Amino acid sequence: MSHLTRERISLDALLAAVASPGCGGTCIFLGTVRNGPDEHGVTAIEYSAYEEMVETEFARLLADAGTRWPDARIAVRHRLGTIAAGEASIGIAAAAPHRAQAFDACRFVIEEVKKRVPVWKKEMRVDGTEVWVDPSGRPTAKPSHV
Amino acid sequence: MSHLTRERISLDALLAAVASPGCGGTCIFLGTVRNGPDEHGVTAIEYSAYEEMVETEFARLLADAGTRWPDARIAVRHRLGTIAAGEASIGIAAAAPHRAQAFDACRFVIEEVKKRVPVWKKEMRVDGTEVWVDPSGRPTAKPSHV
Amino acid sequence: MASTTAATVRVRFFARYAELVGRSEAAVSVPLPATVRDVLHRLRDDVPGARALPEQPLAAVNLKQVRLDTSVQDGDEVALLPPIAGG
Amino acid sequence: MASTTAATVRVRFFARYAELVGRSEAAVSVPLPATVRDVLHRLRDDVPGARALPEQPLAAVNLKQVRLDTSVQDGDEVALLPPIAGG
Repeated sequence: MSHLTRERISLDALLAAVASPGCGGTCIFLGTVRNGPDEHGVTAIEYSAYEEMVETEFARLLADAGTRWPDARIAVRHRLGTIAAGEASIGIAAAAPHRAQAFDACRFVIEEVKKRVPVWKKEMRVDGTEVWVDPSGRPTAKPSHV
Repeated sequence: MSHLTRERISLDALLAAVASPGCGGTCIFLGTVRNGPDEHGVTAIEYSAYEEMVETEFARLLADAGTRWPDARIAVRHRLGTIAAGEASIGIAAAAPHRAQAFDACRFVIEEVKKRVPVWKKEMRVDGTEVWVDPSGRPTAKPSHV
Repeated sequence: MASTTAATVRVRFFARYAELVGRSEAAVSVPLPATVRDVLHRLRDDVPGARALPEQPLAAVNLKQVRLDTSVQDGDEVALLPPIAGG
Repeated sequence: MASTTAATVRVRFFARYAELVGRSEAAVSVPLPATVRDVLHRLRDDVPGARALPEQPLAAVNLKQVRLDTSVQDGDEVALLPPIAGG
């Protein structure tokens, strides 16, 4: 099953994918498009990706997680396209026999995604500007449609 | 709003309670009734509580979390009564501007619940026995209905 | 003990302790000053089932966990808590 | 350079890099042996917009992140990746 979607992320589907009688703890992470006081009126973020590499990188990343937490069951879905503020861009569910494994595996996946999975985002702001987000610094403003 | 319920725990309600434009990361923990290879055929767990104290203890615990993570928004719901294997007994959602706060706040709440919140569980097993769970050791088997 | 004042506290039992004692609550009177430990001693005298409780259970007074040497007042609610197993 | 063999690689640009270069891919031929860095140099000569790319971008060969001194073969897909911002 693809790790990419252009639809809303379904928490129920993620949970169903990891549910197991032996798992007593499930940790879920949702990353949502933020428009807080530190943002500059973000109405949406346009997510794009190197899609073929995203799929292979997710497969490697989940294999790595499986080596570290053999009893954990993990599902991840990243959304692409234009995502409105408040909606989720990524959902990760990790179920495990005990909660520490579930938390650690879930945290591992999101941290690795931020490092390894080739996805990019462009903020759409109320003033009409569009800004590529560079997590290594603050996004650099740029006139619209350049 | 009460932190206790006898109905199924609604993830959507927990998420709605913590959603905020300034929060880009949400961590959810679900504790579910386990019936894995280490259990002895658990069909359900009966959860009971010192209900008045649970409410005050949750209020204290959330106040503690609010001191540590002032920007986090946290919701928690504990279910009581008979909960079938596979269903959730507790749901915690923590939303925060950044993911580290969300993970840490969510983890804090479940760890504190395990220490402070007066809830007890009795395993219902396929062989008809009922066993009070003592997390300080392994549950001690006891004949049914004693 | 030559005490002129007494306190009546409501003692509540939960989960396995309620099963052991055979009831979910009891009223206990103790001469003041008194601690939770004094309440426990009086309880064992007054309520036969209470002898099955552990020597040093977790206890709460008025919805807050306390040590057994915490003092009690008239009207307090003392709760005896089996090992917590929530979540 | 007196090389008898050449490699043609497909170079892909993403996100801001696609905007900078003004296209999303290019075919580049380099004499072998060659590294990703050689591909980048040739790209700057062949595709004017490519001069706007940073000197040392993140790169992937055949869907795997690599260092710029990694060698390339004929038919490889080289991708130039802006700072990753997923999640």
